[in-house]
Amino acid sequence: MPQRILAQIIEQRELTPSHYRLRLAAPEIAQTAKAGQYVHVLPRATHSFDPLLRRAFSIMRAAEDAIDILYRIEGRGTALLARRKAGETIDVLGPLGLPFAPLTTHNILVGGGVGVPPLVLLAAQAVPEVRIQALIGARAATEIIGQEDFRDYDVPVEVATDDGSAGHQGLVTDLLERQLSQSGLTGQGLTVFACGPLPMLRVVAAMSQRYKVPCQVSLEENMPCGVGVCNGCVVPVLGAGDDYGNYRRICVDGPVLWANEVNWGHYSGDSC
Amino acid sequence: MPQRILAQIIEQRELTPSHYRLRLAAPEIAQTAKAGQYVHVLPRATHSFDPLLRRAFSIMRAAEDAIDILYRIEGRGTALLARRKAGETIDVLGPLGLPFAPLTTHNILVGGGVGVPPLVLLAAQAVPEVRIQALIGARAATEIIGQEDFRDYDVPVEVATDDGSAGHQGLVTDLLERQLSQSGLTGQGLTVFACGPLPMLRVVAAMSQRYKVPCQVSLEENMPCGVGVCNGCVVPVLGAGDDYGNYRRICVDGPVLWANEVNWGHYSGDSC
Amino acid sequence: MASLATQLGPLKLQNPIMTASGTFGYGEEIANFMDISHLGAVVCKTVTRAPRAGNAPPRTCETAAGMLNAIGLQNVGVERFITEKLPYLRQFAVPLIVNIAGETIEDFGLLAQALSQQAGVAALELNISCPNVAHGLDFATDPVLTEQVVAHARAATHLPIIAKLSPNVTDITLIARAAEAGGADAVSLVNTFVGMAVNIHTRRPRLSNISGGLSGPAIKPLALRAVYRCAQVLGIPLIGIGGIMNAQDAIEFFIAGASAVQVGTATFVQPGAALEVIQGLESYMDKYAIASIKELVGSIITT
Amino acid sequence: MASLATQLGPLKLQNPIMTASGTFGYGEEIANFMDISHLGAVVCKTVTRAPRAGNAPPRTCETAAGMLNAIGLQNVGVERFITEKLPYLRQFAVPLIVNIAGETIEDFGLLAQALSQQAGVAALELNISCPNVAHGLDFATDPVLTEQVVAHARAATHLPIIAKLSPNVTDITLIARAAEAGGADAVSLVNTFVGMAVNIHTRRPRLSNISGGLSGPAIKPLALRAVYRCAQVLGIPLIGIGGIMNAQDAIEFFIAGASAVQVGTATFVQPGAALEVIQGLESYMDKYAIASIKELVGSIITT
Ligand SMILES: Cc1cc2nc3c(=O)[nH]c(=O)nc-3n(C[C@H](O)[C@H](O)[C@H](O)COP(=O)(O)OP(=O)(O)OC[C@H]3O[C@@H](n4cnc5c(N)ncnc54)[C@H](O)[C@@H]3O)c2cc1C
Ligand SMILES: Cc1cc2nc3c(=O)[nH]c(=O)nc-3n(C[C@H](O)[C@H](O)[C@H](O)COP(=O)(O)OP(=O)(O)OC[C@H]3O[C@@H](n4cnc5c(N)ncnc54)[C@H](O)[C@@H]3O)c2cc1C
Ligand SMILES: Cc1cc2nc3c(=O)[nH]c(=O)nc-3n(C[C@H](O)[C@H](O)[C@H](O)COP(=O)(O)O)c2cc1C
Ligand SMILES: Cc1cc2nc3c(=O)[nH]c(=O)nc-3n(C[C@H](O)[C@H](O)[C@H](O)COP(=O)(O)O)c2cc1C
Ligand code: FES
Ligand code: FES
Repeated sequence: MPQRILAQIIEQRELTPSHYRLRLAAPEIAQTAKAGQYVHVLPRATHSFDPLLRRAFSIMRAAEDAIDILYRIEGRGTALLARRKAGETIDVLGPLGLPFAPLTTHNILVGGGVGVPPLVLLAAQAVPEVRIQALIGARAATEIIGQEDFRDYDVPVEVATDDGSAGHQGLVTDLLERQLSQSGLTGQGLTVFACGPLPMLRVVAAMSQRYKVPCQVSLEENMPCGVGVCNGCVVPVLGAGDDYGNYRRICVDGPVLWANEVNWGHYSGDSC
Repeated sequence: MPQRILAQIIEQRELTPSHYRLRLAAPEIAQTAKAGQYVHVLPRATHSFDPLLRRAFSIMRAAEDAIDILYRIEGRGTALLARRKAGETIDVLGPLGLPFAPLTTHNILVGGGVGVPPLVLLAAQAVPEVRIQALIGARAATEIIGQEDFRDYDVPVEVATDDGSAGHQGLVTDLLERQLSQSGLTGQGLTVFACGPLPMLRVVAAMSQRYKVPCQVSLEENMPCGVGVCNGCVVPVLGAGDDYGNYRRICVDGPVLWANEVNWGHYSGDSC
Repeated sequence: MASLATQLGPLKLQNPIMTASGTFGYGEEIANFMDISHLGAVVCKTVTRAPRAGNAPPRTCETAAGMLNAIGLQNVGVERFITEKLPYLRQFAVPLIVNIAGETIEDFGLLAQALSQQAGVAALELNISCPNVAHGLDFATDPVLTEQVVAHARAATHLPIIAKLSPNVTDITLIARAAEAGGADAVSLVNTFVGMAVNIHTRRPRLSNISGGLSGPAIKPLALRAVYRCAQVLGIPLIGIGGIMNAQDAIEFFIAGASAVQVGTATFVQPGAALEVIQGLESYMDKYAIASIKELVGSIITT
Repeated sequence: MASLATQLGPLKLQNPIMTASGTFGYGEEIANFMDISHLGAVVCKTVTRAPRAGNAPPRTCETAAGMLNAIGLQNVGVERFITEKLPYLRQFAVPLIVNIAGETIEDFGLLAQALSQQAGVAALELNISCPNVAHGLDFATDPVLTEQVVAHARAATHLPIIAKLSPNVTDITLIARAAEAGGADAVSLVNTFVGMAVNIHTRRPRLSNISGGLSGPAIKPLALRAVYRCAQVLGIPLIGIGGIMNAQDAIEFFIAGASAVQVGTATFVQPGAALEVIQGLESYMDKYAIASIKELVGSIITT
């Protein structure tokens, strides 16, 4: 059950001038959160109505009655969030959304930019029996997210950067292609879990389909409510969709969908 | 010349849960500010447009390249201002407005509530020759403003509180009546300077007129711009008014007016 | 304790706070966050004759102290509404106002008829003012059509009828009077204002539908003025809508002449917003010793 | 360096950023905060035939991301404007657009005539859309009157004429086309939206005039939509106005079809706001290698 809580900020850590990791005291959320779920955070003061709406962030860590989120400064909301200091409280709704499907025997986690956080929690919540390979894409070495977290969970990591300042110079999907073509695990209980920018997800989805590997993607849309009442956050799906047509609300019926459910051809994903 | 500066907060001191004294590093303003002038402060973050406009606060102290303002939490703007912490910067325009007229041989300063701050600066900027008596009105002992400041400047102070928790139980205008009726100074270079709630100013103005003592009042109106371009902050005056009719813009042609210039009968002063 | 009971023509409410159509779904989700039975009434998402898929995403976009939406009346259609949604909503001890929209006058009549036969429907709100579908604004921008559509629905049902009007007009009092003439028991003001936003990096509109409806605090002063003006000329009760985030906002609408209010966008920010409004309203009435909400309605002093 | 030069019919501007009427006074005060000669043009406070005292205070009130004003066209009247204000404004090397308002069609003609004879007046903006005076909105809510008043002013002056329109209408394109038919060289969109606010403690309106005009960021999406729609149907240039706080906002208006913009309420917050918009616009054009502002105007992609 999602809760609305006023969570105290335990730590606001600046990772780069535009990346922050925020730890919040939120026992109600920490104790039930599952990988892939998110929190909906109100960055503004109650005395201001601008920016008006909450912002969604994946839960990256849920332990010791606290949750971590990791965010990049994108616009006004994240800029305001970055000004909040330890000790202050912040209005948080969560955990929201449907989590990732259970891990299978073999798993490849593909994260791009600030898409890595939910995959970190997925690795953290894994039982020891499953095998996981993490692939991380970033613009540059300084912006690689989650590498140490994965190492802490003994998950092997490969990295790709746009500028070649760390790991493979190129796209994270190059790494995925290599894994899929070399591993020989397709059809043997292998699943791909991906979160990142839409162009990356498109390629991951197509590649997984080509290799006939089941693939889950975590999607983004503007989310006014996060609880399923506004119908604002829909993405086009193949087949039945939700109650309301050929669209599915990713706030409650996502953000994680099976890649083969998404109607990629009708999904432009321009968001505001 | 008014300046727009990004002033660093030197100190944000909580006097009561609803009264704060803010010290700002603002050499350009501190060096030229005269008693009765004010600063126009933007309480919100630049990433938010709500509340939209600046808020006016009288300059209470101008020394050592810093200015002090003292404010009470009234609404959204002051609530946001109170959340700002030392070290942060804040957007300030000032000094604005016309100052008080020069002090005369004898002077009575009448301040109610958060109307006291400009009178404190008036006392601070006085030459030693002039004689000053300060009268302060407050709801209760805990809300008395400026008493210690006046003492630092060797200005005698009398206090009135609504609840009698300090000084005279009753109105500050009771104290003024006593001064005017007993001092025998009317007509002998005595001037009254007043700032406070409108009902108080009405009484002060009427009383001063009755005793034929010149009186200056510092007025309040909603002030969108503070620099004279919106015509939003007008009060009705007798006679010519400003350029624009029987009204005067108190942001630039005030906030201090001679009490006998104000058209009290047409001045409702409801502000939003 | 102050009495919050209010009346919209034949419709009696325990308090004057309801949810706004399209911001409450069909209740299933919000029930996790508040006890719906404490509301004055619930208004569910617009129902149309046929199911509607709605507009392509992006459907929403935040603006200064507001948001644009172009959902496009996505809904399951009246048949599935009756079989799948109504049974759930019926269980709450709170009046259900079903919001309906049609493309033609006949659509409104057929919907009104179909819903009148269902248990648990307390009233109908006619959405003649949706800016996000083709011809959505045709009715509420024309007094003649407004009167006709209301009269047609009136003839088709015994239920109380509320006409939901658009603020995108030169003189809303003309439309409100037309709704009254057509037999509406109340009017609700306002639906959203048509607006748009542009992404300066892609040079594309931020909504796939190009334009959308503006809601939230940004529109409150405009909505309040519409309510005030209509309150001067109408003989039927008004429901105020637009930017109500808290009790203070709601109280402004009551003073300006609204007999009830709807909470819309605020629910997106706080799923329990409508209940917080009720609590704040009670405190205010206690503080000012206002015995009944009826004393507050239209009590504005303009002299 | 990108070229910011733009043209409004016969009126050539070094850049497309101007001040909005009523938010710049007659220039005397703002000159302390910025070099006025860097602007594209200045538009001064509305001038009427006789001096006007304006409305009683309170005249303004803040709302969510916006403000209401009911100044009531306080001004010195055209005679004193010419003798006392014009000489000051004339000294800047920047086109002066004088904004005029009348109660009758004849008033507009007489004002146009009187101002045409003065050196230093580059164009006239007809304020047919002030919501805060009796009959202020009569013209801009009626296409026939709009065409008549513009045509009458047209006949009375050789100066370029800009018609400033009201957003408080059902279909602003009808009014804009009427202004074009009357001979306007450009239209400016929009004046303020009529709104109100109530003090819940006194139960009084927060403005002495009861209602006022809403400006600021809150209205930007609505103003932008008005510009976009009119840009689809007009043959004359448009000036965008409404909630422009920074260069990003201005760029949205250019993309939607405005050839120039006016900065209003933003000047209250930052007296130098208009110059900051110019600087931000230059950076944006450099970043995207846009050689001329003309490439940007109306470049919205809706496919
Ligand atoms: C389920 C879910 C989980 C998420 N998890 C995370 C997470 O863990 N970490 C994270 O960082 N984010 C996450 N996000 C994304 C996050 O919600 C958004 O980044 C956030 O809402 C942005 O809010 P904002 O107010 O800062 O930006 P907004 O106000 O939305 O504005 C975005 C900014 O981008 C600018 N912009 C748009 N297009 C361009 C362009 N082409 N070039 C340059 N600038 C442009 C706009 O001008 C604007 O300033 C998640 C989203 C969802 C839906
Ligand atoms: C020249 C000048 C100098 C000033 N100097 C000072 C100074 O030195 N110190 C100082 O503290 N202030 C000073 N002020 C006043 C100060 O500007 C205001 O207090 C401030 O602007 C309030 O801003 P706000 O955003 O907090 O309140 P606003 O947003 O303006 O709201 C005021 C609040 O009061 C509430 N309210 C209104 N009426 C009632 C009522 N009857 N009962 C209960 N609540 C009500 C409203 O709901 C609202 O929340 C000065 C003003 C001027 C013009
Ligand atoms: C996302 C969204 C969807 C809406 N859908 C509907 C709808 O289906 N039918 C309707 O009559 N009004 C709809 N509205 C309008 C609201 O009911 C309400 O009139 C409007 O949002 C103004 O109120 P607010 O500012 O409190 O949100 C919708 C509003 C929003 C924001
Ligand atoms: C205080 C104030 C006074 C105004 N006075 C006038 C006026 O005299 N004439 C006029 O044509 N417009 C007037 N306007 C309207 C502005 O020129 C502009 O159209 C409107 O404020 C919207 O732009 P903004 O949101 O940038 O302020 C006034 C606006 C404000 C806020
Ligand atoms: S964000 Fe409102 S339905 Fe998904
Ligand atoms: S506050 Fe704008 S003229 Fe005084």
